[in-house]
Amino acid sequence: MKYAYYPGCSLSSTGIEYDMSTKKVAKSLGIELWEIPEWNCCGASSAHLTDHLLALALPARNLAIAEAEGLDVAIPCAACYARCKATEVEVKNSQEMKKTISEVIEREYAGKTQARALLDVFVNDLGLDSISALVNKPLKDIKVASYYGCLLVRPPRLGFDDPEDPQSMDQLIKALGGTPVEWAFKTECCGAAHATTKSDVGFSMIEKILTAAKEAGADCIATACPLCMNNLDMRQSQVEAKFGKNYGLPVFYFTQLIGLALGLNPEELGVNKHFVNALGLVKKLLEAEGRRDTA
Amino acid sequence: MSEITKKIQEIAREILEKGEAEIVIGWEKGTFWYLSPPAFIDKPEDTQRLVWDEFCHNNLSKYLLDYKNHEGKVAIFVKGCDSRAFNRLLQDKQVDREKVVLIGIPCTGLKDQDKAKSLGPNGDIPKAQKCMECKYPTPLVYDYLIGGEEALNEVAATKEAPDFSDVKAVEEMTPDERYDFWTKQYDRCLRCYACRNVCPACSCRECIFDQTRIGWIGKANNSSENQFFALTRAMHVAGRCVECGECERACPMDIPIMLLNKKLIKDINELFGKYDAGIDPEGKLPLGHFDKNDPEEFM
Amino acid sequence: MERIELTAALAQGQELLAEVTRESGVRASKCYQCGKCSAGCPVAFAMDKTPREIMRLLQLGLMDEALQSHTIWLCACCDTCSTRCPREVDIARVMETLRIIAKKKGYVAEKKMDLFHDLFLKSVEKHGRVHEMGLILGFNISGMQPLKDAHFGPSMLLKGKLSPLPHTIKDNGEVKKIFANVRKRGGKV
Amino acid sequence: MSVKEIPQNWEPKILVFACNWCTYAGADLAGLSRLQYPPNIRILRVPCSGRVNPQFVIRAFQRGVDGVLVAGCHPGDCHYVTGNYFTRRRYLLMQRLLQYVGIDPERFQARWISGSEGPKFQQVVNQITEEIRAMGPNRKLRDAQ
Amino acid sequence: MKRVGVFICHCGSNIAAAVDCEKVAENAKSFPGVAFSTDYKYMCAEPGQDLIKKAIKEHKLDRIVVASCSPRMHEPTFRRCIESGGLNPYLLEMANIREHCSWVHPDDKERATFKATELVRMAVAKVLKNEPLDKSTIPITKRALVIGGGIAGIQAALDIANAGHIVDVVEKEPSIGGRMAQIDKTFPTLDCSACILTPKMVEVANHPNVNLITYSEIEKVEGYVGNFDVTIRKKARSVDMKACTGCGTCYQKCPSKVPSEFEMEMMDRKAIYTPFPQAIPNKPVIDRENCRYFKTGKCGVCQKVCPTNAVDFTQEDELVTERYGAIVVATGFDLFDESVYGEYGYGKYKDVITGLHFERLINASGPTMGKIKRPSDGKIPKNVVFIKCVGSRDEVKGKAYCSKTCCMYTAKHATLVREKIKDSNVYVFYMDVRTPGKGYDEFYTRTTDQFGAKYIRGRVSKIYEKGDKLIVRGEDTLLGRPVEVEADMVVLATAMVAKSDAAKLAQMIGFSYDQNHFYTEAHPKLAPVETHTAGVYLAGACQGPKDIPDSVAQASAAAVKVCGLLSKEEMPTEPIISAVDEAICAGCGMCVPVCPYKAIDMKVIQERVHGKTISRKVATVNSGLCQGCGACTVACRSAALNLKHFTNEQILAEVDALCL
Repeated sequence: MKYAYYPGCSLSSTGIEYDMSTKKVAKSLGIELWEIPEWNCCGASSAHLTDHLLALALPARNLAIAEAEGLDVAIPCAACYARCKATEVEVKNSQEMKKTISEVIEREYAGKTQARALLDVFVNDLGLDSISALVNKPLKDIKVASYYGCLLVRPPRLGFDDPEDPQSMDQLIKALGGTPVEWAFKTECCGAAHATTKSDVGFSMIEKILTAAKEAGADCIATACPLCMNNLDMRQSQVEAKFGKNYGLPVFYFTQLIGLALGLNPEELGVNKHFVNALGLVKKLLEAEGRRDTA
Repeated sequence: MSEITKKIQEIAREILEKGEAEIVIGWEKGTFWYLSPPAFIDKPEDTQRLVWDEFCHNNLSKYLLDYKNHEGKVAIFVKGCDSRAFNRLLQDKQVDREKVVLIGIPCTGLKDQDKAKSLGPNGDIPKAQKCMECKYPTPLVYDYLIGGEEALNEVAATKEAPDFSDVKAVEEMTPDERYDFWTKQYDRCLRCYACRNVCPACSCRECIFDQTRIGWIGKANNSSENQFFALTRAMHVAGRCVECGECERACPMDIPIMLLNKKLIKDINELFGKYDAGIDPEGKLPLGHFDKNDPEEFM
Repeated sequence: MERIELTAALAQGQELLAEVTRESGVRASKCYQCGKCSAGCPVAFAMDKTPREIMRLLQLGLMDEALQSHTIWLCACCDTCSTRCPREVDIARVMETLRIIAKKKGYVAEKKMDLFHDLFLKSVEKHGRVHEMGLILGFNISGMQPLKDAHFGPSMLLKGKLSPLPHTIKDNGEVKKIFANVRKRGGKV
Repeated sequence: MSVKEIPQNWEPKILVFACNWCTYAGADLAGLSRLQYPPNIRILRVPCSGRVNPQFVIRAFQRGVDGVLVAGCHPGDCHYVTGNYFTRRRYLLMQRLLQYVGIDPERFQARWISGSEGPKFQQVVNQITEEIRAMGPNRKLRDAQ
Repeated sequence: MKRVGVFICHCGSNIAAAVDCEKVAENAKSFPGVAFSTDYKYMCAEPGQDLIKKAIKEHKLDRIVVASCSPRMHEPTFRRCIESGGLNPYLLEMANIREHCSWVHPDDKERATFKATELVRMAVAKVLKNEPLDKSTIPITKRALVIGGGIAGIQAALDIANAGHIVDVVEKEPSIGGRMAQIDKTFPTLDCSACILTPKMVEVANHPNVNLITYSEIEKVEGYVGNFDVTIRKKARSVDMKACTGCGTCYQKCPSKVPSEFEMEMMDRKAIYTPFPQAIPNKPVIDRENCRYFKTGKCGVCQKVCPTNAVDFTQEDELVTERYGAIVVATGFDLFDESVYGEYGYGKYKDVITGLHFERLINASGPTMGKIKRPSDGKIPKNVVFIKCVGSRDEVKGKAYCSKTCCMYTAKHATLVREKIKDSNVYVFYMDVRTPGKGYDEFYTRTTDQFGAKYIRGRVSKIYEKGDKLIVRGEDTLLGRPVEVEADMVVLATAMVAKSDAAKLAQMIGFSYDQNHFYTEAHPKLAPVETHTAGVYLAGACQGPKDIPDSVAQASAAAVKVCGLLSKEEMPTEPIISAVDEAICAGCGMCVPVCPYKAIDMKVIQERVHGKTISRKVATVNSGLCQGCGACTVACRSAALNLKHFTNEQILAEVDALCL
């Protein structure tokens, strides 16, 4: 299995542990990732609010490079995925758009290369059975709130899972030996950049999600989006302060959870890079493991 | 002998020897080098008469109508257009699929018979008009396939889309010019009905042009009656013509009959949505059903 | 409350409404005002008008009121509204379109949000990628809040999450060309 | 003789195929309402516009009518449920075919006229008669007699 | 030699003022075949008719043309006239020289006269080719079939039976009663549904003219009006209906529990069961899929305990074929599958239920004995939310149409909650309140005013669980504010949809249905209970969403249509129909799909060709079904099909005559 790999800007800075864990896990699972050379920013949430064509053209360059290589693109970041997918679908459905885009990016992109969310690739291409077969440190007794956010599932024509009650990450958690919790905020929006640009609004959106996860009895949250990660992890202490709450909810990229279950070194997965201490939970997990081994 | 000719002889022999069919209809060389008329073979040793070359124009599916009451099985060779004709006959319930063995030949296009005649065997003979616009060079239905599936792909890659430029040229004339154009064409018509006789869409037991007691058409061979014949026939094959071009080839007076048929094909596609006759034997005919949202021009 | 004269409003708004329809591909008349969009909108609590009210303003041609609203800027583009709309109205797309038009007309009700996106795209045009540290610093400085979020800086750097220098890609100016080509086609970048 | 030349005292002759349930009734209503129109049309009553075989239309041109109108119920209102939908398909094609062989579009027309549309019947007949009068006698497709 | 008589009517001065009638009569004398021609002041009056009859005799006329008013006016008159003059009525043609001539060309007598002459010539040309036609009759089987034993079917059956005709009612379920049996109370009167339904069920069961055929389905329908041959599959009940006394011992002892469909799976039934206590017939069936004996071969408890040895495991499905003169289709509706609304969590959250669940919850014989309790924990809900238009008016996830009944039943539910739970709060999320019915709006007004239900205008976007509460999020669109309710229970007003097998039945019988699979009436205003297939009528919600009063009204209307048909011994058929010339027909079947009445079938004929007998297929027209539109005649390229009285030859003759 070989895919072109588009990490996106966040994965080289705030989301660096997503990049680290993706690469580690892919290797362990036997997925070859070919990082698109000199990839550019997809424009994420800013381009489409400014100019429709720009929003389609920026991802197109990356897709075009992958298409020349004959590979589909695996994309960890949910926002990047949504933008790339939008471009793929528009180009596929309109000859005219195909022509325009090729002219703007000065490269050929025919819409043949598909944008794929990394989660989709793991769950549906590789398959849960192949993953669970390799699990040696199951996430036993860990209750995980799978947080999909908006852009993996919406709009439904671009998403790959049910927009109201997606299951792919929950099934993955189960395959890793963990316990997915039932909760209603799986696809509720975290406010994206609002936490930065309009923090009172952004924070209260984050608060609702953290509260719901806590109430659902989760030990941690799993996510597939660096911006969601930022909001739920980095902003968690700010939200706690503002609303006078105490969540202490570690947030993981789903790739990190796979890595942990595969028995990879937590530091190599960047688990030490979170703002909310995640190592505590990992330690608890390893201790429980040890107890089971001795018993 | 060409590779394909060898193969068709072999398969025809095998079919007859095994008794899979009692008669094999294929092509053989005729009186002239540029003719390959149909051959009706019922003995294995006669299969050596069969040929495949660039003049195997006859749409053999039509001959199945002659075997409607035949009890045993008949095997025929089909090019892309012949197979469409076969599907059409199935759709018209004129043949029984169980009673026919179809041997498909992926066709790379035939040569223009008339041009061959005038240019001679060494001339650079162009493709037949119908083949230049053929969308389905490979058989759509068959029991055996000459050359296997690869041949299908090779041939399919050569297909060209019709652009209806000839139809458009007529459409661009003024009404009077068009009338003069067609009058000139149909003034030549002898009403020999050769076009009808070779047409696989003409499957009536009794053609209305033969129904003297109703008097649809006068006996006189004049411009008016000829045009009645032309228009009526065009309407009768509308949505059913498989573009095999046999009518035009059979016409002794070189009337561009396909130019009428293609007009109807073009209009059907534009008015009622994409439709190619003889693709789906179970499908609905353009004039056999309707859509409540058909274009409305008669308000 | 000011009374609206409906026929004049409609006449006045016609042209802009047509632009919204053209650019977004959404006919406002499809909306039957059920409010499901606003009921599910995660940002509705902070809006001055619910998304449904924006659709209503469009239906009546009250374009300025729609374009001057905070709602169109507060929309987080989460697509919940469009996903659940029983009339297949892509409300999120309408918000996006209104925001682009509002900017063109100089109605920017949420200046900071607009600034963020501008800086973001500037960074992309310049470097080919977003330089997150530069973006956040630039945003907070231009937004007159130089110290906001500053406390994250040191730990970020420590965790290797922010690089002080931008990463510029070697693309022979391809990304700049994309921006240029979009502008050539009348893009509002 | 040029096609365009109009002989003196010539009156156009126009054949109307009218379905019994709508257009024929519409023509009756025009009569009941005393709505005048030129006496150039001849109505041939058929049960349904779907009964009108294109061969009848060509035959009429052969025998010397100057224009043909096929008229029936509005789509959706057919007394026989679906007849006029077939009419519509058939004559959309036929109309194009006739024009393709040089018949002027005015010579062959199709219209939906309901039983309550007396005024529409009058208006259609007026319009067609005027159009054809302006064009002169039809000689296309006409037999020698 | 044919001898045509031509009669020109003056219609007083109606024609004569604009047309020179004498001249027309004179002109007609020269037309081929005309043996006699005259004009008269009033042809339709008795002296005029006598004139025609006398001329037939005196001039040995064998065909008649009357030029007068529109045939739509007096064709029947003159047909009767020539019939009493000794001619076949179809040897008449009329030329319409009044509506189509004199009245529209009052100012140009010369040209009007010319036109009248031509119209007469066309009529003469046609009549020369007319053939005598005979009205035939088809016998009518005096027995009606009602498909569906819900309230519509019951009503239709009772009305037909009371008129003295035999009716068979076929019901798919083990008992008649349908949806109405599941409903607790009826709006707007709030009388108990069972109290008004069960007497009707008993009445129909005991009616000497009614045969109930329950637990049975329609397998095949052939034939046509007056003579439908219907094959009915009587599913194996595994209980001998004659021996069973309905004592109920079997289902008390049966060890297999199955969620009860009737109780919306909120309660169990047994594998041998009657759907509800007042079931008719009150005799159980064995649900073989869930029966221990049929699954494992062991058990047989019911058989052992049955005091009359009525349980019979060896019973098999039985096919019976019966002939009916008319059919009433009253198959009812299904409920929309709400699980497509992931945002409402139906199926995931136990306390999100449908209106029909709610009906069972408030029903005294339901799972909670009429106490409103939450399905999840049995607690009495305090805050109840109702959501309307779930599946209705939603072209994306549901149906574009309005289900018509939900506004009223939701108002009823709201009232009942407020009545039964004194400290309750009721919120109804709605888009519109539609109450066009007698007493309906008054009921709605009471719901809000007297019973204090809060109506919130807005569609709900999401429901989620928080602790033991359901959070319902909506917008109050009248306020323009997002709102939230912490509810204990949510009731969805589910759309009414067509039965899942509705299309199959329609195809089997041969009538049309719309894109939602509701059955199509012959005319939306003037033939609302007929289908396009003669002898088949519609009643109830199978034709579209309907409440009980509408269903009952339509059922009675359908019954009248059936009675009208069955009151005759035989039915005349119009002789103007299509006919097949088998010698010409090539059997291509092009005519079949264009026939709106499914009157054309293919049949096999035998013929001798070169000394061999071969068989081939040709088209055949069913004279009971053909209505004479002639669509098939144009579809047939070889003119093997021809429409009598409007033959190809006749129309061509008219065209030719016009141009002489």
